[in-house]
Amino acid sequence: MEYAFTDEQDQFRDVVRRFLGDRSPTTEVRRLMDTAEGYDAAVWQQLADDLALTGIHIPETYGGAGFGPVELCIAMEEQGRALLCAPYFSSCVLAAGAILHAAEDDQKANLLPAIASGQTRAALAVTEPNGRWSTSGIQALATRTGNGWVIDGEKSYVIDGCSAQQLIVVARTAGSTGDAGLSFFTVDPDATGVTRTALATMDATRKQAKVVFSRAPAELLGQPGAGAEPLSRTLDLAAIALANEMVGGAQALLDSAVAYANIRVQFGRAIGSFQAIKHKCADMLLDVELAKSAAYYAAQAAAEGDPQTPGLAAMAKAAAADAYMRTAANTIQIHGGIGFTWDNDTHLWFKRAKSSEVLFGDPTYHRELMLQRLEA
Amino acid sequence: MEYAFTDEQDQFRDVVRRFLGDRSPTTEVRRLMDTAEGYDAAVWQQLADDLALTGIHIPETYGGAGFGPVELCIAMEEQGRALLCAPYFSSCVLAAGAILHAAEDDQKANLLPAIASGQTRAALAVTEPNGRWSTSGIQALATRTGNGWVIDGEKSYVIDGCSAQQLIVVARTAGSTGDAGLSFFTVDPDATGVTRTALATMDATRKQAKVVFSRAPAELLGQPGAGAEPLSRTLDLAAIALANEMVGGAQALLDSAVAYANIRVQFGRAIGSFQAIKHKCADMLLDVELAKSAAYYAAQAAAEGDPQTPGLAAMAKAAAADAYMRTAANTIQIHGGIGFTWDNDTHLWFKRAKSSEVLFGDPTYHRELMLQRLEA
Amino acid sequence: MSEANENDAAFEVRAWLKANWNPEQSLIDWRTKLADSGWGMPHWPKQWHGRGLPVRMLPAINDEFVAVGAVGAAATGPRILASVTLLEHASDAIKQRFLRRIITGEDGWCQLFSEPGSGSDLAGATTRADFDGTQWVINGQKVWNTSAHHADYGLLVARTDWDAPKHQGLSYFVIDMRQPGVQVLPLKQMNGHASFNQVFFTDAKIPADWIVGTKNNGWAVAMTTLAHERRPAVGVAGVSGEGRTGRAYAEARVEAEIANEPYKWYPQRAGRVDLVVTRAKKTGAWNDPVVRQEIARLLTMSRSTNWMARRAAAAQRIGKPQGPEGSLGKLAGSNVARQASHVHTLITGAESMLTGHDSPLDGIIAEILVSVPATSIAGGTDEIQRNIIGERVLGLPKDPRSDAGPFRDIPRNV
Amino acid sequence: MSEANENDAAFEVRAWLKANWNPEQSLIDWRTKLADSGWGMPHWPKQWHGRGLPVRMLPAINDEFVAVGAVGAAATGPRILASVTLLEHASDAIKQRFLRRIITGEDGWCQLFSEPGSGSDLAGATTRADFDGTQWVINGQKVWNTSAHHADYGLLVARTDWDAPKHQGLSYFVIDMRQPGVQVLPLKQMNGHASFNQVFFTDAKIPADWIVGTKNNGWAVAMTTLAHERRPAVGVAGVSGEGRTGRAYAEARVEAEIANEPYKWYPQRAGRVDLVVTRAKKTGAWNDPVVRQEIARLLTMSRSTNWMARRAAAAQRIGKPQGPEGSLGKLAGSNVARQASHVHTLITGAESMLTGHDSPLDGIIAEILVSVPATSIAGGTDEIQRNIIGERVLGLPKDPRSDAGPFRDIPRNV
Repeated sequence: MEYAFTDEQDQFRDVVRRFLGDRSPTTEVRRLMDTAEGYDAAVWQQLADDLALTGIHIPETYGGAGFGPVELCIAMEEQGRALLCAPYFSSCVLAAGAILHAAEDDQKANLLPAIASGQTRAALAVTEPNGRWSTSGIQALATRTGNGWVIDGEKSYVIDGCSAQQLIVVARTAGSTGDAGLSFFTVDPDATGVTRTALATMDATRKQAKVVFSRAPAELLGQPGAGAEPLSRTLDLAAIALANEMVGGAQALLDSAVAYANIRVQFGRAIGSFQAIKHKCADMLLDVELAKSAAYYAAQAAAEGDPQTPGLAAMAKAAAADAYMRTAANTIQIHGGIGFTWDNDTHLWFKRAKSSEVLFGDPTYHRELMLQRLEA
Repeated sequence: MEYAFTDEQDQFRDVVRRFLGDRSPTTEVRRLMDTAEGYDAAVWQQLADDLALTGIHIPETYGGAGFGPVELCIAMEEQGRALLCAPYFSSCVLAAGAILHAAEDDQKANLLPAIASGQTRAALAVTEPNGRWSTSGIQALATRTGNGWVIDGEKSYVIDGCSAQQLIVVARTAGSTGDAGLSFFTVDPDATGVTRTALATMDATRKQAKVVFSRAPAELLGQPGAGAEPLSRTLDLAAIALANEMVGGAQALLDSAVAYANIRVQFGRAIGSFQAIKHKCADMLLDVELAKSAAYYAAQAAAEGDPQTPGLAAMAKAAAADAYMRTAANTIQIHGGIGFTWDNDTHLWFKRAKSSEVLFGDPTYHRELMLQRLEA
Repeated sequence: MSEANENDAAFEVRAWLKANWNPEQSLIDWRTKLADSGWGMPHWPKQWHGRGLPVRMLPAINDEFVAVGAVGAAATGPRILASVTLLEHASDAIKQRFLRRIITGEDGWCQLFSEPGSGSDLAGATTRADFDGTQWVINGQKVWNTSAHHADYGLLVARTDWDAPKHQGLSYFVIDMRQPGVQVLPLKQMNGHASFNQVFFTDAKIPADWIVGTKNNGWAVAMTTLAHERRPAVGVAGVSGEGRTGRAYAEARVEAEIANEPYKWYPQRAGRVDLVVTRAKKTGAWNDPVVRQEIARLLTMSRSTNWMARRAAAAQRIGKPQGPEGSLGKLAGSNVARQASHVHTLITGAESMLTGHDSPLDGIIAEILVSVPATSIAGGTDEIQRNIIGERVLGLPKDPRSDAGPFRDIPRNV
Repeated sequence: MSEANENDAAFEVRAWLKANWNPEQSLIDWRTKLADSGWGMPHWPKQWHGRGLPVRMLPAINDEFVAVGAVGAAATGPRILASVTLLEHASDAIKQRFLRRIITGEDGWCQLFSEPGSGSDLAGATTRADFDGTQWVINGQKVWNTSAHHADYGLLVARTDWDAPKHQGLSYFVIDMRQPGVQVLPLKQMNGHASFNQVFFTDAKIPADWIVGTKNNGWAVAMTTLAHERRPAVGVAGVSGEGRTGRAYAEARVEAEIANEPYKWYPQRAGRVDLVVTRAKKTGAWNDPVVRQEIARLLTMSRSTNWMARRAAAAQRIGKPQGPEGSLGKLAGSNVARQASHVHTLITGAESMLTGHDSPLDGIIAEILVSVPATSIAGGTDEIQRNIIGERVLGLPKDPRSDAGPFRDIPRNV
């Protein structure tokens, strides 16, 4: 197992960081979070054209850059650090991941190049209003018709669901339960029978939607009824990517807390010279470093096809979520009153942290998952 | 509900504290913990004769002082503070409690005066080597014979079981499970069929024994098969008393940590002037004060016959156990290396804290119990 | 003396209320009667619109107000802080000018202590008051000023001597908020509310004799205000206008709504422990043994904190003075709020990502999650509470000072 | 240069081992050969019983020792700390006298730094060294001295100037432990072990020239020792005597048993995470969802700590220097140990009250529970680690000093 990034990976990170430092300052984040679509089309195109980020982990055969989970996670970590407002996670990680894991080769060839080039922004619809993260929560029905399939049901928490140009939907055949009977479908969001409603999200930098399907026409992706395994792999990759995004955000918070502790003076001293603050910062660094270790290790395991990847994904997600939330709360605390104001940037990350904490299941859920998987 | 101790209760506490300060310094604790019986007969007699502690909560009809749970808990708190080595908890709280709750009036009149006077040291045998704290763990069998009962089985964690002159045993009739079929018995520990073995306890200040019964002759206490309810009430009182003992111990630790932080100099300053130590002490005080609040409230509830007492007992036990362990660990930490040595007294309380943490069930067990009971 | 007898006082006020209370009068008319009679603030001195009665009589008097449904004086919130401070430290001229209008509610007040550069370190204030020969000229900025946008007057702490040690160069003023040199701007918080203000002073003016206490003794005066801020208000509250018909009630409702607006999210900030069990049963989390442990922890913390406060109150009742132990309750409240926020997240699951109408209980849950971080900061950070507990309750030595000597030379925020 | 080539060195040592290694010789005979040939410490300078080879070659050389089953030099534990310090700072006369016997194992060593009055604050040592005209006279007390009861010589830090600032009045000495003025007493710990000693000096003597480095420069020398204490030992370990037949092996086993005795409880101190899953399955706690959460937390902490260390090591391999980041690992280890102790208690239940043979795994579980508290103290408390991380890793400002100026005037323990 590799524990250090290669020089090439470090350089790649530098390029991404510089780009995002330039294009995603918090003034931009604040501007975009107030828009309905929540991203800047020009920046998105640059992500695709100049940095090739949108297809970083998609094989070259399908129009991608052909790198793997480690590079994808570097891109995610840097986006988490900069709090980039873009449909990257939804389209490039979730939707592209679903297609990579679930689709037939010809379908991949058909769908992935447009995602890799940033031309198509796709979204993945799995979870439903019941908020259950396991397959038991999936109730949407897929019914075979004369010339294809239709879907009936309701999806929620669909990231960038309103702005997506393509929906990847997981639904089940009537009478099936649990992992059985699940299939992936592509759905045109503009088709009749599809109604999308924006959700009011606490984290305004990441949009979500409720999508109602009423005999919405759908195209099967991959084999019918064989969706559980690719769904599981898609969610593992998503958990690892999200964990890396989270540690990037946590590092940004830590940096801002330390910087503030260095300049803020109370009682004639920089507050960072008080052990109450200094030791809190030390604990925050440890927290972030441990979460990074788990997130990096999981990405590396995924890259190497380690069979322990599912357990490691759950561990990384739980560790990053806890560390991110603690770091966010502590960063507000170190900033004092000003840290609780709207004009201070801390709350932007705090809300991303809170949202990411429960997305795909909270740390409790992932810890249990981890034990089941590492045991197996 | 009363939230303040009365003047009389404060005076009573002062008397007990002065007595124990005089008779139970840690030199005495260290001497007694190395003895097999683990108590000083002269001090025991004084506890009974001079302070009337041994029967403090036993009704005057049965030779006691006729006070209630609040005064009993004051006595326990002070004993926890001084780490008194004596069979008080075993005989006066557990065994006397069992008799008070389970026995018929004539049996109480027969048994309690000798306990109240300190003449008889009794012990309660409930838990078995399986270590389960609920009634499902009780497997010892009580069988009716021609002229009474015999008991077969094995009890463990019997506090002061080796030195006790009388055993109160809970056993079940063949074929019964759970709360059904349980009865209380008195057993002469010197009778044939009773074998007692001292357990090697981490906390040497509180002795425990394993007791094996092999057709041991027993006398029924109270109604046959009706033991579950008095057992539950006995254990509630024990939990409340133990919680008060624990907060007394925690306060003693906190006092020693603060005293040491005030005198220990490093880097040219008393270590208590460093926020790392000062804030830890502040958190310890809060921890102890909250645990005391729960322990006192539960004692008061028991005194007033509040129907919420069982839930409050579980809450008090869990809160005190967590606070005691944290306080003990922090007290070692504040003392630094010296706090980890045998000659420093901190470990005496640390080991009592660890032992009390699991006795009658750990905080996890009691938190669940609390929720079930407060809900009901 | 008959005045010292609760029964007599109750009898007297009952008769007075019978003669004077009438819900159809205007609030200002009614409170003018309260000020004239002294029944609005019966524990104030007779010469200052009170009756010189002991504080312990207030509950009995209040009972009479409640019995007839009478509204109390306007001296609540910032007004009460102003009145206790002025009563204790101000000149007769100031008392004469302001106290009566505090009772009647004609003037609104606010507190002007905290600054962007001095939060935990209140005494590090750098807003300056310079005497120009005829009046004080104020320059600087204050922050976290509740109700400043409705206030007519402010309680201002400003620096009048830059060469004295920091606690000895501050003075305490009354300032007219309705003047060109005072600008009040709302301060929006991360939970979307804007319940505080920032106040900017640009050559704002204060008459020479509107100083409270003596020059450079402002820190001692501010201590009076702060002590009362941490204490439950004392007075005759009477009834609220809620659910009652009559002109005085209607006006009281409007007054209360304005006064309470900044505090609407405070219950959420404290964690809303009251909602936990019901919510857990509704979402099914109640059946999850892991969540149950966290709920049990929360209830234990919350109830113990409540009992700890009652223990302290009971100790006070039997004669022990209130001490810095209040910091224990404050610190415990932070822990409770944090754990409550955690538990609400566990219970709420995916819906924790939502806000506003999409969030459970019409946004209350979301508001808890984004308001709790204020608990451990507002009114003195957890770190400051731990200092107070360590030093004043446990008697541990202070940190060596880095802020001794002339204020001018102490490092401070730029 | 041929010496700089691993293959050549391996080839050379292989031939030498073939000619000289024989398990039936005595350990002292064998190590005399190691010292004579330089193969015992091949990275030491040629004039000091080494071969002047680069450290990176040691693994290849060690492989050859292992291949033929040869035992390594005696320079392990306290001896290695002595040797690296002497090599870097001592006079040739001292090197001449001691280094060879460190390799052969004829002399045992111990470290004499910590004192009852200076634990975290090592530089606050008050053990005094006074020069009486011909030799140094030592008075004072040291503590936490592993292996002092077996040591022939000690590495002593003592104060030689009381008017200098505290770091500038210390000197570093070699002291003969076998003399009347030195008394070594065991120090029993709360877990029943006595793996440390207290050392009392009463007019103990040190020859004038047994000073290491220059007078009053002892702190810098001590830094060398401490840096190596925190670093994995570097050398040619060879094989242990375990499970092998032959005189040298038998003697090595005896040596190792004595050397390792103080460290027997160290795995328990770290929490024995390795036992958790097996134990949980055995007691049934594995099926308890609440305990499972705690186990998962522990495994996450433990593995992440391991990965964090590997990340640091990998970063070093590609050229970044080892820094104070070691404090992160130390602090993480405390958290892991504490959580492990908690989890073992949850898993073990009632049996947590027992010790010795009555405790599970013949007392191992009890030993965990009463040993873990040492983790966050020994080798630098958690508080010291947080200072190091805050100041040296994150760059936060230091606390104002209270220990500047002449040592004589600094408040200290009496």
